[in-house]
Amino acid sequence: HQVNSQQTKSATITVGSMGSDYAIWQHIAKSAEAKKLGLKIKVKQVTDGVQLNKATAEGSIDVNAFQSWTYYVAFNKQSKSSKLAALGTTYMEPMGIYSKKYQKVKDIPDGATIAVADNPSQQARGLVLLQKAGLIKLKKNFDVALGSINDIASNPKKLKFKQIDDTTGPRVLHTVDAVLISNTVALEGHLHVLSDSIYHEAVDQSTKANINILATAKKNKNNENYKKLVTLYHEKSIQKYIKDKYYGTKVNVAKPLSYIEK
Amino acid sequence: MTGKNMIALQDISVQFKQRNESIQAVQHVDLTIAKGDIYGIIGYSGAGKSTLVRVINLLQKPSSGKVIFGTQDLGQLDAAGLRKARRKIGMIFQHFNLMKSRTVLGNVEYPLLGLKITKEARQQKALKLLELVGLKEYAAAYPKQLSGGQKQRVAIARALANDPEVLISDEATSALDPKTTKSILALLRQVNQKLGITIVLITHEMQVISSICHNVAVMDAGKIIERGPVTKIFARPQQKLTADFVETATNVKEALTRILKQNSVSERKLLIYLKFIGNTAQESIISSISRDFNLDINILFANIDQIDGVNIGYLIADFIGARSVILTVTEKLKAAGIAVKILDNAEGQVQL
Amino acid sequence: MTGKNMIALQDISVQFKQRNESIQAVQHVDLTIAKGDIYGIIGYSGAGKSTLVRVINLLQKPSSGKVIFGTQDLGQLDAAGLRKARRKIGMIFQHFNLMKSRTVLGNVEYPLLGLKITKEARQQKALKLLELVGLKEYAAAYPKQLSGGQKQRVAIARALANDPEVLISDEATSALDPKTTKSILALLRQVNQKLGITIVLITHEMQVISSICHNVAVMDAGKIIERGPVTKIFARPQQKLTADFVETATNVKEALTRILKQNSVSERKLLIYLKFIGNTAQESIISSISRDFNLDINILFANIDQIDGVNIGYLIADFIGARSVILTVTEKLKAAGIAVKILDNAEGQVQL
Amino acid sequence: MANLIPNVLQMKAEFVQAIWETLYMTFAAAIVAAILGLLLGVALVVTQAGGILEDRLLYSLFDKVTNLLRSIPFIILLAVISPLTLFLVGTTVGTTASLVPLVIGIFPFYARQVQNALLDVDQGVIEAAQAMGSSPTEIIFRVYLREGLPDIIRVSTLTIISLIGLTTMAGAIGAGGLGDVAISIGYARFENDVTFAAMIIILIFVFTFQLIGDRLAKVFEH
Amino acid sequence: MANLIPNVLQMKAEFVQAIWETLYMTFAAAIVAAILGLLLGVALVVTQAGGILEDRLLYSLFDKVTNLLRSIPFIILLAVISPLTLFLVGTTVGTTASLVPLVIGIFPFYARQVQNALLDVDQGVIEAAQAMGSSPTEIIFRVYLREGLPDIIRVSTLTIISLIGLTTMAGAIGAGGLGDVAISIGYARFENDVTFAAMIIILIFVFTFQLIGDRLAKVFEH
Ligand SMILES: Nc1ncnc2c1ncn2[C@@H]1O[C@H](COP(=O)(O)OP(=O)(O)OP(=O)(O)O)[C@@H](O)[C@H]1O
Ligand SMILES: Nc1ncnc2c1ncn2[C@@H]1O[C@H](COP(=O)(O)OP(=O)(O)OP(=O)(O)O)[C@@H](O)[C@H]1O
Ligand SMILES: [Mg+2]
Ligand SMILES: [Mg+2]
Repeated sequence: HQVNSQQTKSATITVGSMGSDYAIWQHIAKSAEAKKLGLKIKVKQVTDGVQLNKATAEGSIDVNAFQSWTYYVAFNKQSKSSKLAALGTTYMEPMGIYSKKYQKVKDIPDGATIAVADNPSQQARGLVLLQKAGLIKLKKNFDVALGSINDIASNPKKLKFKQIDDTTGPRVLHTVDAVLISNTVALEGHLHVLSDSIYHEAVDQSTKANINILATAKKNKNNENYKKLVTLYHEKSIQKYIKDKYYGTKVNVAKPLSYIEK
Repeated sequence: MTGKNMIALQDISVQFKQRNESIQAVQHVDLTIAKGDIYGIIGYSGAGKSTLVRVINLLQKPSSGKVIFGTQDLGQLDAAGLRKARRKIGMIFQHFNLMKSRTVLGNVEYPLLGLKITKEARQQKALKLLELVGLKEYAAAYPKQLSGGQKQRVAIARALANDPEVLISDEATSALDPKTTKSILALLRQVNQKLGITIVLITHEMQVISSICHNVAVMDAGKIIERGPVTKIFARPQQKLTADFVETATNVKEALTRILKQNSVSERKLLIYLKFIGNTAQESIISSISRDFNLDINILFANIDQIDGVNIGYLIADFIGARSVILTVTEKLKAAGIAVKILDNAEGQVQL
Repeated sequence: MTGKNMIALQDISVQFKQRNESIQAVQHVDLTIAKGDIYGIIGYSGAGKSTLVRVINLLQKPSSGKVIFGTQDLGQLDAAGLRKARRKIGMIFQHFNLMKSRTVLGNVEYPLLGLKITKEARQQKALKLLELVGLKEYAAAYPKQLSGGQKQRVAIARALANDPEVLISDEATSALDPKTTKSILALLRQVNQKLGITIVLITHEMQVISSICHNVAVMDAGKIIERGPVTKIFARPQQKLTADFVETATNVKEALTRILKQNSVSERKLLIYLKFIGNTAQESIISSISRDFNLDINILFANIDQIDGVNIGYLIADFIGARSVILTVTEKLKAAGIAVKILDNAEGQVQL
Repeated sequence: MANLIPNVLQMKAEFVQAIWETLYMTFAAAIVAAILGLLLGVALVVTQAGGILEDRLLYSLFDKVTNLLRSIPFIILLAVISPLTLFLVGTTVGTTASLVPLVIGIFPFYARQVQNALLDVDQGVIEAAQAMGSSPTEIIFRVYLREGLPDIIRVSTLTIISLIGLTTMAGAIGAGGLGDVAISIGYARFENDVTFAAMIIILIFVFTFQLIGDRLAKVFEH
Repeated sequence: MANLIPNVLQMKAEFVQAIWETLYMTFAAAIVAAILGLLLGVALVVTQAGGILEDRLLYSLFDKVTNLLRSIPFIILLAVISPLTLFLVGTTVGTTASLVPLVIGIFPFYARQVQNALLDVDQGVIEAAQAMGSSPTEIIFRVYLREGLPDIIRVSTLTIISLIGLTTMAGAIGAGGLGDVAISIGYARFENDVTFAAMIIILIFVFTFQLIGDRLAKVFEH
């Protein structure tokens, strides 16, 4: 009986996404592989991440594909009533430090202006990257999901930070000294993280918290059809399409969730 | 006039509160208007005329006092009852207050919209009223396309649609030119005579009162300072203000000032002011005295006319002849009920 | 009247284009106004009066024709020159057009703001003008606090601030009550006499013309259909429209209709209408004929008054006596320059 | 053509859908906002000092609520209204969900405009209707709304244009529409022709509404 | 207190800064927009049919430009105006950079309001001034702007409140301000008390401006 109802519901899965992920899922929805698996996918663009997660948690959106693990963790921590569950990993993409004026991180002068995202997880991730590049030092207990520019312990270069809507990153590139841009946004702005950034995240164990995931409402955690989306994403032909289109900047991560959790 | 009361205002006061001060717009006014009368209310701007008549249909709630309409105390009615009573009191305004979104016919139909009659019956009635006011061919026009006088005719037709018993006209002719004013007044007179509707008419022009009203009340600073039949008010105004109004209608004072300025003094000449009321004017006074006493009478100013059916005349003339004869004549005139005043030549005002 | 021309409008036409149609508001009007004159322009609403006077200071550019002001052709001037000329032409309006954001003094000062005089001199001049119009104590008040008549006085003071040679009054008294109208007209007369300012005065009330103007032009449908000295126009209107205006000022026609309705026929009685102009009225006609011919003359209606310094009288009376005598008398009256009309009793209109 | 607007041509389907979304949001929100706005606007007019149902307390309440709602910036409204949206339409994202913030964002503005329009109805005509024994309801429907119609049409035009402006922000909650195309595709991807094309279509809508509104107002202005 | 608004108390400095940013954006943009709006509004009034410098062509141009600018949704304006912003202030992010879209977003609206306010100046008074030989400049300054002052103050109040609404969106380009605090901190981090506090402060601004505007208008209304 329950299986039955799940099958009828499986008729169409609404995937909420944004940016380049939205484009990828539009491709997936039309792919032969999706048909083969008997999945009907509808993709919806929601540009406000909070709304997208809320809508997913209360069931208006079945599955969403836009957030990193840290963003997901932060949401579940802050949201009192509606909780999400992760379905599986998709890819990891490096965030980069981009600049039109300077070739190397060490060229960035004292008092330079750095644009960072105004949403919490992207900002925290950016700050960690800046620390890695040796530009700043963060407080000991820095929260990788919710930490903000207030949690900078030392800022020897007296860098100035401008908080912007992260999607405008490529637009402001030529007016500030440096911008932190996530790859989803960078790709939209025709920026290639491996060649255009002056510094970027390594894709390894140390940055595994930044792996992107598919998420659904907690109550749908075990929905078989939703789980098939994870499999579908990692299909060869789909991966080839993504690799070609995004120059391999979206590094495929097909690991169990336990890989990040631990 | 049947003697039956149509409207009785009893000790009406209206007070307006504005910021810090309060204005006594109407103060303890008693006013009774008989069925079938045409009752004028005159006064300068701000006297409280509009406020007073707006009390009649309770568009303005009085601060104190009673409004009796026919036999009903309007203050005792509930909202629906008051609305019903209001339908018996038509009102026309200085600025017509027609609805520009409706045709002429639509405007006249408006008061009938709530009634349970067919659309045809309603339109029929409105058309009949438009015919009465001479605007049948304008039924489909919009108010914007009409002249001031035509708009006021539509407003009158609209006010008559509910078969009212009373028609209140608040300066209905003040925005119109004199010719149009006359035609509107003639229409009101016709409505009064043909349909027997009582009319209350506000104005600040004495000519309007003299040409149509039977009774008049003079208002000043919220009070009625004088009232009575129009003829009586014209003949013997008691208050300075009333006299002023009468004078502007007759031009007497202005003429007098001019004549006094130009007059030359002479032994055999006396400047005399005469006021006739009623039948005396019919009795060929001038011709008979000039013949009987062999006097030359040189008329410098005359205004003899009928007001509400009564002849009223003002005359300023040089009486030329022996002084003793002239004085005898004046006594004779006084005896005939004519007001006589010998004007000496002192510059300045002469109190008539 | 000095005979020197102040304003000459030469073959003025004004055309308005509205959607599809075009309106000929003024058509080929020639008008010359002498220095020092008080020139009235009368006509019903829409006749083109306002349009015509707005041409005088080129507030309205004429479609064709010339405007000569003094010796200048206004059409030839540049913008600055025209503005300078306009300062010589004061204008007052029906709705006063005072600035509500300025005090009374500020309003009168306004035309002087552009001049190179000290603030003190400017205020001094404005105060003097306010004194002239009797409103010195209201200098600090705002227009909102004034009555209509007071507002118009401020407007007159303002119009005089530039020491104009001409004052144009466009229905300046139409919004005022009759008493206030008289005081404003008296002020205009004073301005004309004391300051020698030429006045052009638009109105639709013949009383206004008769009480102040020397000359008058009657407008109808964009054309001047009759013009001349006021006395002449009153005495012998040539056009139906002019006669209508004169009648509303004198009440003759209305009285006639009433009298004809009431009159009883009799062998020894003849209803006669007389019109006197000028000195004839001074000659005690009534008294002398009644004496000389032993007639009773029963005056039913009389309106004898002075217009622009000339006596004009209308009289409707029953002449009672032998028919042959009455007829002799009428001949004698005619010989004395009096218009005489024997009214037969046929109901309906009698052409005067 | 393909050189001038290379991206637009590839996105015909997206544009068609965005146009529908924008029109749907505009009309659906307009209908609800019109009803609420007319109700509130009329309520403001009749209860205010000198109104036909003068009531200081009620007026002050309506007035304050209107001001309050008008002071909340739409972008914040869009963010915080979701519990109400969920309650009313059962979802917080998508075109239909956007109707709730759109209506709440626009109807107080419309109510104010309606109030101003009705205040221009000649007070003398209202008084005449009262003198003829019309009830408050009759006066509202037969006088205020009818005499004020041309002005109401004018303010409706103005409001619907403001509403189109608001719909361009609704992409944040997945409503799509031309604004979303202009920003999340045209702007984010540097596909300037897409932004430009979306803006042109919005402008066409705006001018069309303006034209229709002007015509209609003229028809009802006798 | 600490239980009710735990996050707000920790963020005093941010709030102070956001208040300054909002006030700075509002006032700086208001001053520039006021100048441009008054110029355009006056230009619309004097060039329109029957105006003192009637000019069909110019009017139609001003009118079209105003409509065009008014039809561009602010969120799109914010996105596409950046080349102009860069040219004018040398950067496209930050509080100062936001002034350019704010000014462009609000001044055409203000111009329309000014136009409406000046149209209410009694035509008779304008004619009287012309008859007294006043030049167009004199009429603009001594009559239109002076007689229309109470109405201009009223529409300025309205406009400044709309402007505050726009500043809340300027966070997208790094302008900060209370809207940004409400959204990127309060909303994105689920710190509801922050959103609420920011909104309350915005409402206080709105009501304060309204109060000052009403008072001023009354003072100049004789
Ligand atoms: N609604 C109101 N609020 C305050 N004062 C009022 C109101 N209506 C009238 N008044 C005041 O009451 C007084 C009488 O006004 P009303 O309109 O009755 O005079 P009126 O004789 O009709 O004058 P007019 O000839 O100018 O119409 C005036 O002083 C007026 O200012
Ligand atoms: N600006 C205008 N555009 C179009 N038609 C106009 C204009 N001004 C006046 N008219 C028309 O020109 C004609 C004459 O108008 P004008 O105002 O000169 O008449 P008037 O004699 O002053 O009337 P009133 O006594 O009503 O003031 C009227 O038919 C009027 O409708
Ligand atoms: Mg009144
Ligand atoms: Mg006129």
